Amino acid sequence: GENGGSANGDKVIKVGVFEPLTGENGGGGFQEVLGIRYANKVYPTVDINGETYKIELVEVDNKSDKTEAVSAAQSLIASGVKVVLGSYGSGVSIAAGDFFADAQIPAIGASCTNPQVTLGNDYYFRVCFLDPFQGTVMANYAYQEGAKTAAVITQLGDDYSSGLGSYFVDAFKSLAGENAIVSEEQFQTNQTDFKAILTNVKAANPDVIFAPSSIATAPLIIKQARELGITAKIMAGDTWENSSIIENAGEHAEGVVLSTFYDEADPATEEAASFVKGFKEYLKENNQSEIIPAVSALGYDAYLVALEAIKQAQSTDSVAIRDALAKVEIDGVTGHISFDENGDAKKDMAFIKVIKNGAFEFLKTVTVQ
Amino acid sequence: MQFGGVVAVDNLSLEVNENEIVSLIGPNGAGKTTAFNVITGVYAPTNGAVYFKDKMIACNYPKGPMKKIYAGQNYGKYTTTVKKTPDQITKLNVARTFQNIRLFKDLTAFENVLIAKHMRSKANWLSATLCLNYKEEQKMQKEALELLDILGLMDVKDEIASSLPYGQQRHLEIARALATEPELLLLDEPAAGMNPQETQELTEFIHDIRSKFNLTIFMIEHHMDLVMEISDRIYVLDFGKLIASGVPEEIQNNQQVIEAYLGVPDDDEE
Amino acid sequence: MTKNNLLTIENLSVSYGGIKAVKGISLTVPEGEIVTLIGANGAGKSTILRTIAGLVKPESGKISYRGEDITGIATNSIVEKGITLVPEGRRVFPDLTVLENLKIGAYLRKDNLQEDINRVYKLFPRLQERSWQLAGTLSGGEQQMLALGRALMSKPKLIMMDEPSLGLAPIVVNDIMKIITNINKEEGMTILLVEQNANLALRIAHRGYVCETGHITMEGTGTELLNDENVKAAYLGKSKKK
Amino acid sequence: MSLSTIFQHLLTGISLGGAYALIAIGYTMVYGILRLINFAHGDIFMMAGYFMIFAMVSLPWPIAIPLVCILTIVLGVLIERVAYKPLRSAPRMSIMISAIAISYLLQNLATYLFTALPRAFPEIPFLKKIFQIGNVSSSLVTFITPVLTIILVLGLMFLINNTKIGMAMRAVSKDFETAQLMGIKINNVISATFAIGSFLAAVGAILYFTDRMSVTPFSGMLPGLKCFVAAVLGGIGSIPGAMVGGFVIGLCETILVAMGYSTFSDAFTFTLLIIILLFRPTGLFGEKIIDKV
Amino acid sequence: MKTSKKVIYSLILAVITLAFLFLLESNKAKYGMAYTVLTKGIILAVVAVSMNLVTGFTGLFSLGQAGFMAIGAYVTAIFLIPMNSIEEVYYMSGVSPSILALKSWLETTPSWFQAMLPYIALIAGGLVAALFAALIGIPVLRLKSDYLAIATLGFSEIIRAIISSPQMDTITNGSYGLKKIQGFSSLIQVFLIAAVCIAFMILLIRSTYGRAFKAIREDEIAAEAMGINLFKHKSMSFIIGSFFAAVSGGMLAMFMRSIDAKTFTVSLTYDILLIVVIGGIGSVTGSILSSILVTVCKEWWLRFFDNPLYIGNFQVPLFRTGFRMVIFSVVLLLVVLFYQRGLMGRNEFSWDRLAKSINKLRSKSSSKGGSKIA
Ligand SMILES: Nc1ncnc2c1ncn2[C@@H]1O[C@H](COP(=O)(O)OP(=O)(O)OP(=O)(O)O)[C@@H](O)[C@H]1O
Ligand SMILES: Nc1ncnc2c1ncn2[C@@H]1O[C@H](COP(=O)(O)OP(=O)(O)OP(=O)(O)O)[C@@H](O)[C@H]1O
Ligand SMILES: [Mg+2]
Ligand SMILES: [Mg+2]
Repeated sequence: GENGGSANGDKVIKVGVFEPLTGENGGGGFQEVLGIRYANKVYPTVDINGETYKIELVEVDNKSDKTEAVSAAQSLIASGVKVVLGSYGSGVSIAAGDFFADAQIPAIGASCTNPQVTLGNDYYFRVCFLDPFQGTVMANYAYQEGAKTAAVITQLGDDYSSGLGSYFVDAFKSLAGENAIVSEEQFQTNQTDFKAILTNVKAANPDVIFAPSSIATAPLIIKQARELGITAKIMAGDTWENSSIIENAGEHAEGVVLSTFYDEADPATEEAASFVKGFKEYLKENNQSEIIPAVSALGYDAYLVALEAIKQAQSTDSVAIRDALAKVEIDGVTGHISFDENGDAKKDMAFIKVIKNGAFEFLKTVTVQ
Repeated sequence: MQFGGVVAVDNLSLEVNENEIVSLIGPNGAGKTTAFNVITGVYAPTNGAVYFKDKMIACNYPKGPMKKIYAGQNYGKYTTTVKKTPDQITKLNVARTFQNIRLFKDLTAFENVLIAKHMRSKANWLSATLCLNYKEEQKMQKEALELLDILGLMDVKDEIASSLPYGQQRHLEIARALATEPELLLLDEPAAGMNPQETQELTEFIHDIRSKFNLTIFMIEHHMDLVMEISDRIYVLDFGKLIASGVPEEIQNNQQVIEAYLGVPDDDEE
Repeated sequence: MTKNNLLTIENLSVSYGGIKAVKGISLTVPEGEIVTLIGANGAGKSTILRTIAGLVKPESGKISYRGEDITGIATNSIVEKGITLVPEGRRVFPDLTVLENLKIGAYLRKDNLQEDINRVYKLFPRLQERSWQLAGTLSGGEQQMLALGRALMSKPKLIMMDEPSLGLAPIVVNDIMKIITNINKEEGMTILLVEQNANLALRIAHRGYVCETGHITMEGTGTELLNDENVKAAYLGKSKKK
Repeated sequence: MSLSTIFQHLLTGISLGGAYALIAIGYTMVYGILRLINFAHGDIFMMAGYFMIFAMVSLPWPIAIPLVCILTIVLGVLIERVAYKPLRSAPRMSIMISAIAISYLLQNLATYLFTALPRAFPEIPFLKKIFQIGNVSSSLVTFITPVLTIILVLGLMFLINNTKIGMAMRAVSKDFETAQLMGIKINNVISATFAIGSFLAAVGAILYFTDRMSVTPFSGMLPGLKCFVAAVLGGIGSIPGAMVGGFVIGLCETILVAMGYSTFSDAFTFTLLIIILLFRPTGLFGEKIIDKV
Repeated sequence: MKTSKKVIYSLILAVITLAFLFLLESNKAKYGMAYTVLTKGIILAVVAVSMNLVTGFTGLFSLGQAGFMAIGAYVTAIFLIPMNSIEEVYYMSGVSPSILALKSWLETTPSWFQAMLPYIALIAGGLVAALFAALIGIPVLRLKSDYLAIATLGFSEIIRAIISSPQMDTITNGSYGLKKIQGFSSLIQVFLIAAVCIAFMILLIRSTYGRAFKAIREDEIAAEAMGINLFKHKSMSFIIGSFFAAVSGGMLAMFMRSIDAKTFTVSLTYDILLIVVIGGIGSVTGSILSSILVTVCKEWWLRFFDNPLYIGNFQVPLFRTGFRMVIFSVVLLLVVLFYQRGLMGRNEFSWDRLAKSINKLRSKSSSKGGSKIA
């Protein structure tokens, strides 16, 4: 029937991968997919009631576009997936969330940090921390490092960027005073010229610049800032932990600070240790740089969570899987994962990294209550 | 009327009486079409006025940069501005045809005529959409068909306008103009591109429609046979200036007109 | 006939989409003569000229120029061989000045143009007055003069004219007919003339063809046709309607 | 705002405007001749960026730059031959859709071949020399862009107004058929137009990306739209118009963003365009549409 | 063909369509993809026909559709976000009091009114857009061809910028967009709304006003000489077109359940233009046909190109993410190159035409093709 077997008689359970492979976030989405694929390679099957089911990934490209996301989500639902993983970029997850909920298919976000993804949606879970947390972490860090003033650069119309930016602003103001934010600049999607913004930032002369944005814009901001002679420390959120930024921005990227979910040098769990080894190989096979992006680790974890939930549920019924998910607890690559009533992972620790000698170097962990 | 420095029509005064056929002739570029364009509201005059049935339908005086370059006469005589758009003038029962045929090329002959009836329709867009003007629509179609019939276009009524032979296109243009229910019909070179035989037929045709529709006709034409035969009166324009006017015989023998326009009659008559 | 045939057309057929406009016509244009093609509207006269000029691809048939087959070759090569067309409806370049229009007429020539420009100005003094005006704002007659002048600029061997008298004042029509005769006589240019004004055309032409709904129905010398009763009835418009 | 900040903004604006002007000219020329809004032009510009990336992998810049120009010209002419030439007699809209299809194709092909991740644009050491005047700092390319733009435009104007091929272009732009009757090979003239447009796009791409340092498959979209607006603002079909339009848009955009209205920078660009069109319905330098009745 | 026969055929067709829709509706889970794609296709058909009305029938080259759709979508969305979700939706910057007032007033309306709310919301969206169109039209409709196109495109971008600006946060939720929008109850509902809209436009086109629009398209000067007031008729077409574009935008909002300003960029307008031209400029049936075909192709049929394809153990090269869109663009290009006037040209579907082409196929005469203008 529905859970049908493939030609050789194996039982199959389908897991949807809802990620952007093209469009603005295509780069990051791909890295998340790599983590998921690798997880699928490591754990290709699941046992339900004594029978072995093959886990088949069904990938769709949501093109980082909310309109596309709806039909991409529909195509996943139509293909009979029991659980969905993704997506990179909160906007598309928010757009698709209601459809998954209506179809009663649970979804597990890997790196979508915007609160709206899970809020009021019983079927959306996520394995990463949230933007309010991340914004606070970065504000704390900046303040501890002695910054008295900060400039914030965010992308208009991007839930992730403007959300994170405003959480940072709130947190930093409460630490350093109402006037501590000396410049708030916004740019448009696809904008490539940041000189005007940066000239203003330069004029405001902040101690740090917080610029959460996509991988595509990161090197532009970094390089153009340095070219204008801005020396302030540049900081950003999790998206910037991506080797392509170092490749593109070269020496200008030195000293950039960011928060992230995970640090490969400090495997938190057993799972993490084996993941680091195996995944580096896998990256090499796929002609990727060997720095493990945090989103890949999160993608891997999201898969593990789904797998565990299926095991717990002992059923291929998606509603049963959802109920199991709410109670799941595992030790993933990025640490211990369990969900609160919103479906958000209970995580209270972020990793702060700095770009040094062309690599991401672990600086410290920050915990906020 | 002038364009920048070019004075196209220079202090032209003329009148057309009811039920007359009046021709406007003159060398190329004399400003005949421009005069038509001023009458029908396509261009605003630079200085001067146009009256139709004693009502002013266009009036203007030099303004702005035109003040400096204005090169005509009667400066300061006109002080008001009346600017009616071409559609308003058509509503006042003045219709025209064009020197270069301007049919609705991709529509059928029938549609071409029907469109001209639109102006008189009383239905608003909503009632027209909801087919509440059913009666009126029927009437419009009937009248359009009648016109096509009178102009001998009945058997090509469903043909696309641009696929019609040239002569029929000219007829269709006249039919379309008649559909607007004009009192004054302006024809700009109706016989252009017609051979002498067809021109002759046109002569009779113009006579016919004048009496049938009780029209006043004002016409630009270069075919002298047609002009001389049909006109009650003729105006001759050269370099925008009126050089002669009168009945055909007078014009034919006017030395100035011969020099400027007609040329020494070769042995044109056979 | 002792003269060489400059242009020979054999069994030419042309259609637009499904509509056959020219249905297997043959005609010849001897060197140094004026040949005229008359006929009612839509008879296919313009189509014939356009096909010769390479603007329309024929369905079948053969066009040869000085014995060389030129059927279906590109327009610019045809112009290069010395055939030029004054298109129906003037078609001057509206955004170029009068002078530039004349210059572009000589696009394929590389020698000095001034002499020829002066020659055209002499033929049409009006153009000289307006040499800086954009051609698009000229009146109909002025444009026709320009189109003719422009064609002369390429110093063609064969000049084809499509209704040059269309919409012109009688005095200009006479002038143009005279000019046509002149360039034929004095410069030995061969002319293929399409005209509605059959009277005038036949008078100046050496030969004439009558074209009716895509067929050639009659041919002969100018005077022969002028005096032919059928032609008189159909095209000269003097005799009463049947 | 201090004087040096203002100066820095102006410099940025003029430099951006110069790059816009080069692209806008491509739009204007193609429009002038084919009445076609060449939606693919921005993407040709983007491809030129990728060509440069690959050329610089193994070649020094003095060889890479001419090579990129040639490749871009070939691409432009090829697109014309494949996608526009067969549609000469088709309705205008069809050609426009063909252009949109080509634009999609180039974007999707680039995504497919080079992924959506930004690629670092190679540094041309000579262009990247950093200049420091007082408090204002900028790389050499910022100064070179507007100067080069003006030189190229002057050259182009000379070509159009005073050479035979230029006159042929103007003739072809009005009437294909009659142009043919003058002995003009219209396909060659059109190809030449695309070649010039693509060449300018290539130069523009090198300058623009040198300044902005990375290329993605969608890098051409926004500049494409803005430059099209620039071309219309200046009066589409007019080359000096496109140049002025480019500079105006570049400056306005920079100033607006500088003043903190980046939300409205595009909106303002369009508002400016609409206002200008209201007073001059065919743009600043556009010829009046002659509609002789 | 006899009229009675045509009526019968049309009825049969309508019944088949409805039956098909019911089938889809009742097996929603099984045919999820067809369901979604069809819904989207039908919604796009409304805006495509409206664009055709303005561009294809009136000859006004307007590229403002996306902007009007955005207006429609936002107005509809504000009406259709349930009262209890509203705080959650505007979580960033709070709700404007006027919206709250509107929402609480709506709560007090009788239940039949609430049941009609989706329709009222769509019409309200349309009316707001129509008002905008009327205002925009005054300056813009004086412009010609491409200048008009770029000016309308500009307005559409301005509308979008205003919607997503921080100053509008409490109304449009700025750049975050709106969500939790009440969706359609069924595919049939979508179909019926679209059918009413399209039928209205068809009737308009066939009325005397429609003929006046066509006259303007063919030759403005001649149309004016026929007593047609250019400005009045152009505005009329523009306003009505915008109204239906906005209705379609509202339907899109109901379909997507969450919207943000980025959905309504220029590329959306290009996509619609593409649909209109592929279908045939000046053909309503062409627009309908092509919106469904294009949507189905792009989002469904071609999707397999995105996934690795195995034949036995051999992985067919080229098949990977992004390939679908490459193929889609190539298909587009081919369609434009080979159907220069679009699939339907300026023709409309009619039984006579169908009968004719069937006969032609049957006899398969040796003559090639025949004329385009049948
Ligand atoms: N829109 C315009 N801009 C500039 N000049 C114009 C314009 N329209 C007409 N002219 C000029 O005005 C003069 C008169 O033109 P008009 O068309 O009225 O002549 P006409 O008498 O109708 O000639 P024809 O018999 O050849 O049609 C011409 O010299 C023409 O160049
Ligand atoms: N581009 C075209 N497409 C379709 N049919 C055409 C086209 N051009 C001409 N025709 C048709 O071909 C036939 C011959 O036209 P052509 O222009 O050659 O006639 P003509 O003898 O020059 O007439 P006229 O005296 O009006 O100029 C006509 O029936 C015309 O409708
Ligand atoms: Mg005239
Ligand atoms: Mg002809």
